[in-house]
Amino acid sequence: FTACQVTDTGGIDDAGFNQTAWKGVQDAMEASDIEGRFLESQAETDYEANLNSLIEGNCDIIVTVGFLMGDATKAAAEANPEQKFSIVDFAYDPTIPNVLGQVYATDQGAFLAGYLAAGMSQTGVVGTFGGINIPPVTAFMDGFYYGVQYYNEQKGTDVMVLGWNPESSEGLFTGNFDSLDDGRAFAENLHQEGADIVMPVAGPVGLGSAQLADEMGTDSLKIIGVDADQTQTDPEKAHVYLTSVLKRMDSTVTQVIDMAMNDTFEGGLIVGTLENEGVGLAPYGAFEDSIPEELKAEIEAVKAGIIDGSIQVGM
Amino acid sequence: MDVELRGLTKRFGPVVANDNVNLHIRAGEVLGLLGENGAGKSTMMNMLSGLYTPDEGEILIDGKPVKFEGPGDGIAAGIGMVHQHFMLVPVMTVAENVVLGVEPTGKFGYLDIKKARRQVEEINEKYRLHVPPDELIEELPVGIQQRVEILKVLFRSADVLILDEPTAVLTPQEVREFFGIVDTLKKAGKAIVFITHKLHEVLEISDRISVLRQGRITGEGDPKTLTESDLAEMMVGRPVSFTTAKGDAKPGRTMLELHDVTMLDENDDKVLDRVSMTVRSGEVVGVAGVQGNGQTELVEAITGLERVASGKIDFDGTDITYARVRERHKMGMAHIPEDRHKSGMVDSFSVAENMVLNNYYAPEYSKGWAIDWPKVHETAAKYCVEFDVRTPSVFLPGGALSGGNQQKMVVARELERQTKLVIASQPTRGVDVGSIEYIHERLIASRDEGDGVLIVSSELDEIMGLSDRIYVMYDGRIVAEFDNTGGKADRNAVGLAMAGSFEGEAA
Amino acid sequence: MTDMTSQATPSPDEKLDSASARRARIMGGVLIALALLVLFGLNVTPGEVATFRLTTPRDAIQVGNLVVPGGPFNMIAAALLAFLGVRQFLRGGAKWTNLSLGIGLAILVMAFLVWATAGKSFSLTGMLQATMVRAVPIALGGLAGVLSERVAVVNIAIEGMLLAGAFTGALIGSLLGGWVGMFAAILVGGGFGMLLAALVVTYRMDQIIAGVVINLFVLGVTSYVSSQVFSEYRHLNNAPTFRAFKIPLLGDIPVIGPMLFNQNLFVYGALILVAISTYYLFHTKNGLRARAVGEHPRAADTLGVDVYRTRYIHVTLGGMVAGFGGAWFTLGSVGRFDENMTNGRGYIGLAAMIFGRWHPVGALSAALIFGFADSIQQKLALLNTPIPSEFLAMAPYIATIIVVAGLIGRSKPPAANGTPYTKE
Amino acid sequence: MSSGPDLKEVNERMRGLMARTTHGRDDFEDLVIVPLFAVVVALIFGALIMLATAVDLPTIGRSFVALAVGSVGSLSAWSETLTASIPLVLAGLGLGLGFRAGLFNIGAEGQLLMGGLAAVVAGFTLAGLPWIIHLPLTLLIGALVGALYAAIAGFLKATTGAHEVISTIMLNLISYRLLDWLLRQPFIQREGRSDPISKDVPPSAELPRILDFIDVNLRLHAGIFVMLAAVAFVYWMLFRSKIGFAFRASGENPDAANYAGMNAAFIIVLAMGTAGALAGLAGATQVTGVLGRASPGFSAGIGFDAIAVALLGRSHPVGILFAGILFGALEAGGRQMQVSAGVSIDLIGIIQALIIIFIAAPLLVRAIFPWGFRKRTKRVGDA
Ligand SMILES: Nc1ncnc2c1ncn2[C@@H]1O[C@H](COP(=O)(O)OP(=O)(O)OP(=O)(O)O)[C@@H](O)[C@H]1O
Ligand SMILES: Nc1ncnc2c1ncn2[C@@H]1O[C@H](COP(=O)(O)OP(=O)(O)OP(=O)(O)O)[C@@H](O)[C@H]1O
Ligand SMILES: [Mg+2]
Ligand SMILES: [Mg+2]
Repeated sequence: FTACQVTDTGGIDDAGFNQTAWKGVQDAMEASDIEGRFLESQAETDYEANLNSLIEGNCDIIVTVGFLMGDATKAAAEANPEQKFSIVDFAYDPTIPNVLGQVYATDQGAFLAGYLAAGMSQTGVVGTFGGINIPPVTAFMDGFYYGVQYYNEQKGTDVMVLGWNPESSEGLFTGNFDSLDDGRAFAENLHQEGADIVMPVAGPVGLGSAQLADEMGTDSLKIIGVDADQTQTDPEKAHVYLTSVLKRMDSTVTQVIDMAMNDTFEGGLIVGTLENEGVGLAPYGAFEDSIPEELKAEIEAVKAGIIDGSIQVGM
Repeated sequence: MDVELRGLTKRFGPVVANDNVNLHIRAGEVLGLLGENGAGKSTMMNMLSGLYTPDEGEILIDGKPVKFEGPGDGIAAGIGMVHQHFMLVPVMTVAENVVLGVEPTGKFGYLDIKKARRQVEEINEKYRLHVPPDELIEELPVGIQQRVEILKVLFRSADVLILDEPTAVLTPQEVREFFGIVDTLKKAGKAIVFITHKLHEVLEISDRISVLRQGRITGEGDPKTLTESDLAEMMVGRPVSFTTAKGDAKPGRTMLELHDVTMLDENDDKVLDRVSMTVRSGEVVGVAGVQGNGQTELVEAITGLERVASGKIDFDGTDITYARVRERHKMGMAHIPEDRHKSGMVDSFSVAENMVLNNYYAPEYSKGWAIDWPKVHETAAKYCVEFDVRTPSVFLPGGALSGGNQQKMVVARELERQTKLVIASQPTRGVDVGSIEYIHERLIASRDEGDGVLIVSSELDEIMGLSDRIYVMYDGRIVAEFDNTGGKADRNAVGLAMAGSFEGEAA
Repeated sequence: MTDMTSQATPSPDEKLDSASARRARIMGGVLIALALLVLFGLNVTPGEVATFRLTTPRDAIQVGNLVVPGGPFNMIAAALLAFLGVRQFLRGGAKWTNLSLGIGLAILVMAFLVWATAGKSFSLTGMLQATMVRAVPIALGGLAGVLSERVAVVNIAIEGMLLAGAFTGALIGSLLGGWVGMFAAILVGGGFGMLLAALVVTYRMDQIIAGVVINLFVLGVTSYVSSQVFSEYRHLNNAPTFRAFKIPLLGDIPVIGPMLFNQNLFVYGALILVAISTYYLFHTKNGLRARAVGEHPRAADTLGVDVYRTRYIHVTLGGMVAGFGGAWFTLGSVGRFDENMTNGRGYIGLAAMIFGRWHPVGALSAALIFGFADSIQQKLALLNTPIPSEFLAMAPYIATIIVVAGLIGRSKPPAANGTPYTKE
Repeated sequence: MSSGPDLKEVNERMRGLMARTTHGRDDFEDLVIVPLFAVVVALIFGALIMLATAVDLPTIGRSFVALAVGSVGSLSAWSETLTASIPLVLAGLGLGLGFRAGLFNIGAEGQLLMGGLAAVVAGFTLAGLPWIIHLPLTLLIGALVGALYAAIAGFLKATTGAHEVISTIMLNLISYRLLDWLLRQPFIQREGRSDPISKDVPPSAELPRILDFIDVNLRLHAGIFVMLAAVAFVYWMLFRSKIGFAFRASGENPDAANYAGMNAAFIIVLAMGTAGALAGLAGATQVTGVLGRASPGFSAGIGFDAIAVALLGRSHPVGILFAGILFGALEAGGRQMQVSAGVSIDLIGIIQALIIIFIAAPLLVRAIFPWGFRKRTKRVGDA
């Protein structure tokens, strides 16, 4: 059995998005004796060619990683109805019989992060920026924003969010998922305008922000990671991450591979939520002790509220 | 100091530029070195100065053989060369140019430009060169640039001075002054090698003369006993006639008329100042002047290569002041440019392509939007035969031809078209005697067919020999006009006008 | 002298059609158009003020915010622009044209900032600090270009040299520490400089092809190693960074302090290198020789200056400067290498060099303009201006084109630039 | 007037002059041996680099097999190779034409983006036309917009002397932003999407796949005919047409071109425009043949690779065709190399660079392999 994966342009070692999805394949390789292969996309134009190369290569399932690969995956799936596909971050409507989409309610996780950030900010200003203005990215930013607003509502504070405005859908975007230097510059910019906690939603770009936080000291700037628990994927800078908004692509990818191996695969959708632990908040790492216990408790309560539907993420 | 060249040989690919030459240069003496273009004079001196390495033979200084790895060694050994083409950096000052390579320095490699200036002034003083040390080279007239070159050599306290065609760009008056400088140097005990094409100069200034032909020394002698025709025969290998045979001009209608044409350079300085002139059909009009007095710009204005700032130009009764270059070509203007390499031809293009460089679009070479290449090749071959352009094939790149043949190629292209007016700028510069005669004949032939011919040349002899009428340019203006029917213009007067001293006399 | 006729009695007041006068008129028109743009395009709601913060709460010396009343400011700006424009029209001259255009553009930028910030605020000091930081690799790239083009070797390979420096800095920095990493980056940059020199001087390869090829090669090698090796051995790509250090006293001066005296090694390094190269090129013996080689190699050769050696040395020096600039990306910024992380900054450096007229200070100034545009754009993205951020991002490039076309179209490279030199 | 001694003799001499010089061994060495050496040496260097990065020998072997198989080893490999080469060749032709005219145009990337986007827009706005009109019109509009975009740089150079290297670099940078912005305009953006992506090109404007009757995954499309036609056209234009003569003359010696009455400004704008048209066409074939839509950065660096292709092809249309196919093959093979041997596709970039080094510096190849070549004689004889 061979599981193949096409990464998005950030690269397989991006300490986040692609790496997490690839971890899913690696986990499956460890659990059951299967072969895993990947192909990195250098540019958006590579998607189709890469998919074609894999179709040639006898893959039992092809996992494509990224919203931007939606069209290419659809075309390949329709041209090769016998081949099983799964795509991270894309849901087809109507569904395609041989494609299983994996999507995540990341706004739920980010909501918690927003709440936490609002509670931890010294300056009363927090910030976020994204890679490209696409739904899987802005979902994080939405959740973060509304989490802060919810905190303000509850506590009567006036914590400000820089870098994203859900109403106008405008904000701060680097325009790419690979320039670490942009990550540093954008975080610096937000910091100059007062933000002391920044959530970069741009894959490896955030590593640049982490570097800045490392230099400035976490009193000045803390980072909230996304996708994976970044204290694990970026261990050298683990101390700057307040927490990470988890998007458990690894677990859904493993799940999908299992389904394909056991012949239970069918087209459709898997949705990761707080409830099924497809999304969540990573442990607080170095800040475990500095986060007040009440705040931790409130976050647990908010989480429960989201799960039971009493708190709406978004307005 | 005593320098001896023994059996020097230098080859450039198949060209043997110097073939086993022997030469003796002595202190306190001027050695005149004569030879046609391409005879190998510059090559020999470049070896002596260390710029080229000889393939065979040796150089002895005071009896001891020396080996130069580069010009630096030559300089160190006391040999200084003033090159035929100025070796000056135009955007740097005189002082910077002079000290380059032997700079006075302070701490941290600091360039002590004050000291350099002082040193320049000292030499200025000593040899009475009068060169302004802080002026940029590009802003100096060529005559002064020439002195900067000499200054450079003196600055390096050279004992042997090689002067490669130093008088080519000077007016007769400047030549006088220059000879004065050479005399001073000789008295100071320097050994001087003086290279030129001009026989009377070499007879005047040299203590000994050597003649070079096709890379070999073909004659040596004492200027007191030799005549100009002796020298010419040694140079060319056969008796030479010094004049072009031509009948009288039969001037017809006005072909070209300039009214108060003014042109500015990029700094808005006037390079042509209210120039007015006429050229009639059936006559040769010469423009004399020392290089850099506006002749280049005059030709650019007439041929449309530069925009004039004011004034009017008429060509055969039509106002062409603002006409494009191509329109002027189409109207029958031919132009032999002053620098064929820079603008007259494309080195990498074949001879055939070069032959149609400025009329490839003509209907006879066209097939729709394409060029009729077989036709072009045929025409090119015809021109090559007619103008004696020596090339094995019309497909050979033009750049592979020798200078004289390149010039004949350009002349063929220009004169074979249907023309009414021929503008020939320095038509024989860098061309051998045989080709010069031929090109001159063709220009006279054009005149006799009824074309107007305008010749711009810094060779006064060429102007005097060909023109029916002569304009003299100085500092962007026409300062004098001479009638030269039957060669009656006064050579001396023309020379004076070239030096700009005419104005004073006329007033 | 009967056959001699004297010519031309001067007629004094003729109208001369000169190129510089035409240009002055065009520039006049441009300036007046800018005035109209400011007047009608950038009009501020009456009463709104633009607030530029000069210090952060953490700074040692506090100064108040710079508060600019938007409406009046932009009226004055428009008036000034109009004045400059009219002046150009009436009596523009060669010297004044460039100066007026420069001043005009500066006024335009200020008016624009005031307009965009009206009713809001942002940290001006932060922006200037970022300007400096973002200018560093461009300035160093430009300087590398200056050094090699001054000896007439066209250097398209700056991009590759920067990238090689970044890569080496990360790799060696991870293994042996930041300082060693930096020196290794300089060496590797110099190595590529020497390679370029060898290809074009010794092997007579076309200079542009050689440059393009080095870029391709470096991109290939670094990307290959990064994906083949770094992805598995993460510790090879985790270098320490040089942090900012504040120069005592000077660093506390408001605005200027953070911008110039509270930066990391690379910023200071860039400034010092620019100063040194200016001194070197224009005030030392070897600088004079280098420039002579770039302008007229044969002349230099006849005076005993070794043209080939001079070219080797300076192109190598240029490579070293670029290698240092490349190290900024990793050791001076994010501490790790990423494929193609220079992202065209070398080409912008090349533009800065041309823009800066082949002068180190010029290149630095041009780089600062790029850096300024870069940082201003990020600020404006936070201010929610109605102008799409893409257009703000474009602005510096458009400005470059305008300036290159209008201001220095005629600026001349070293005369021998791009041509190989053959001794015999 | 032939001073005609003997008409027969003159004819004889003319015939001699018009005999073509035959290609010598030097040409053969330059055109065949040097490139062959270059490829072989570059591959050897590639292997050395793999060794240096701890790739074991069997894997190196497998990767070379994969490289060969993936580029020319099967029908689908050929299909991928040619598909990749189409935009490279088209853009490369434009750049080569520019180089011939003395313009160092770095702007193919931006021209390609603008042309491609225009083609997409033309594609969906003109939907409903029969394909026989729709497709050519779409390609034409792509070419036209590419030409206009390039002509900006040409115009600036012609009127103000602005250096084309700077202005094309800037135009590239501008084009990325412009594309991002345009892709978000409601008129262009796909319905229901918030990210910058265009609507789809309708089938009637698509370049049909020409091998899909064999296998639906064969992506080779009719753009290959566009490419071949462009090669022929550029050849004709450069070496047969009048305007091409002027292009080449101004490229080789602008002073001579000016002297010869060629209008420099016109030539610059036209040459830039033609180069831009070809780059735009590259973009248009890419969106109508491969991508089906425009998204940020859809040029994928083709405009930059094309510089290398043009240089490698020595700015000669036929050379560019082969260089483009070589680059396409390396790209397709490289992908296979990563899939089946796990060696990063970035290795291909190194190999490409090395090939160009060795081809562009024949002196270097001769220095490395002195035995492969005859000793050079200098110039051809003269009079
Ligand atoms: N660098 C070179 N490469 C090839 N051939 C050369 C070179 N320099 C000189 N030659 C050739 O060597 C021969 C001698 O040239 P040289 O310059 O010494 O002549 P010259 O006597 O100084 O002529 P002129 O009067 O024109 O200055 C000519 O055929 C010339 O073409
Ligand atoms: N720099 C150079 N490099 C290579 N070959 C050269 C160079 N200069 C001149 N040549 C070659 O030397 C030969 C003579 O050139 P040159 O123009 O000096 O001729 P010449 O002897 O002065 O001829 P002519 O009498 O026609 O002026 C030609 O074959 C030319 O190609
Ligand atoms: Mg000669
Ligand atoms: Mg000579």
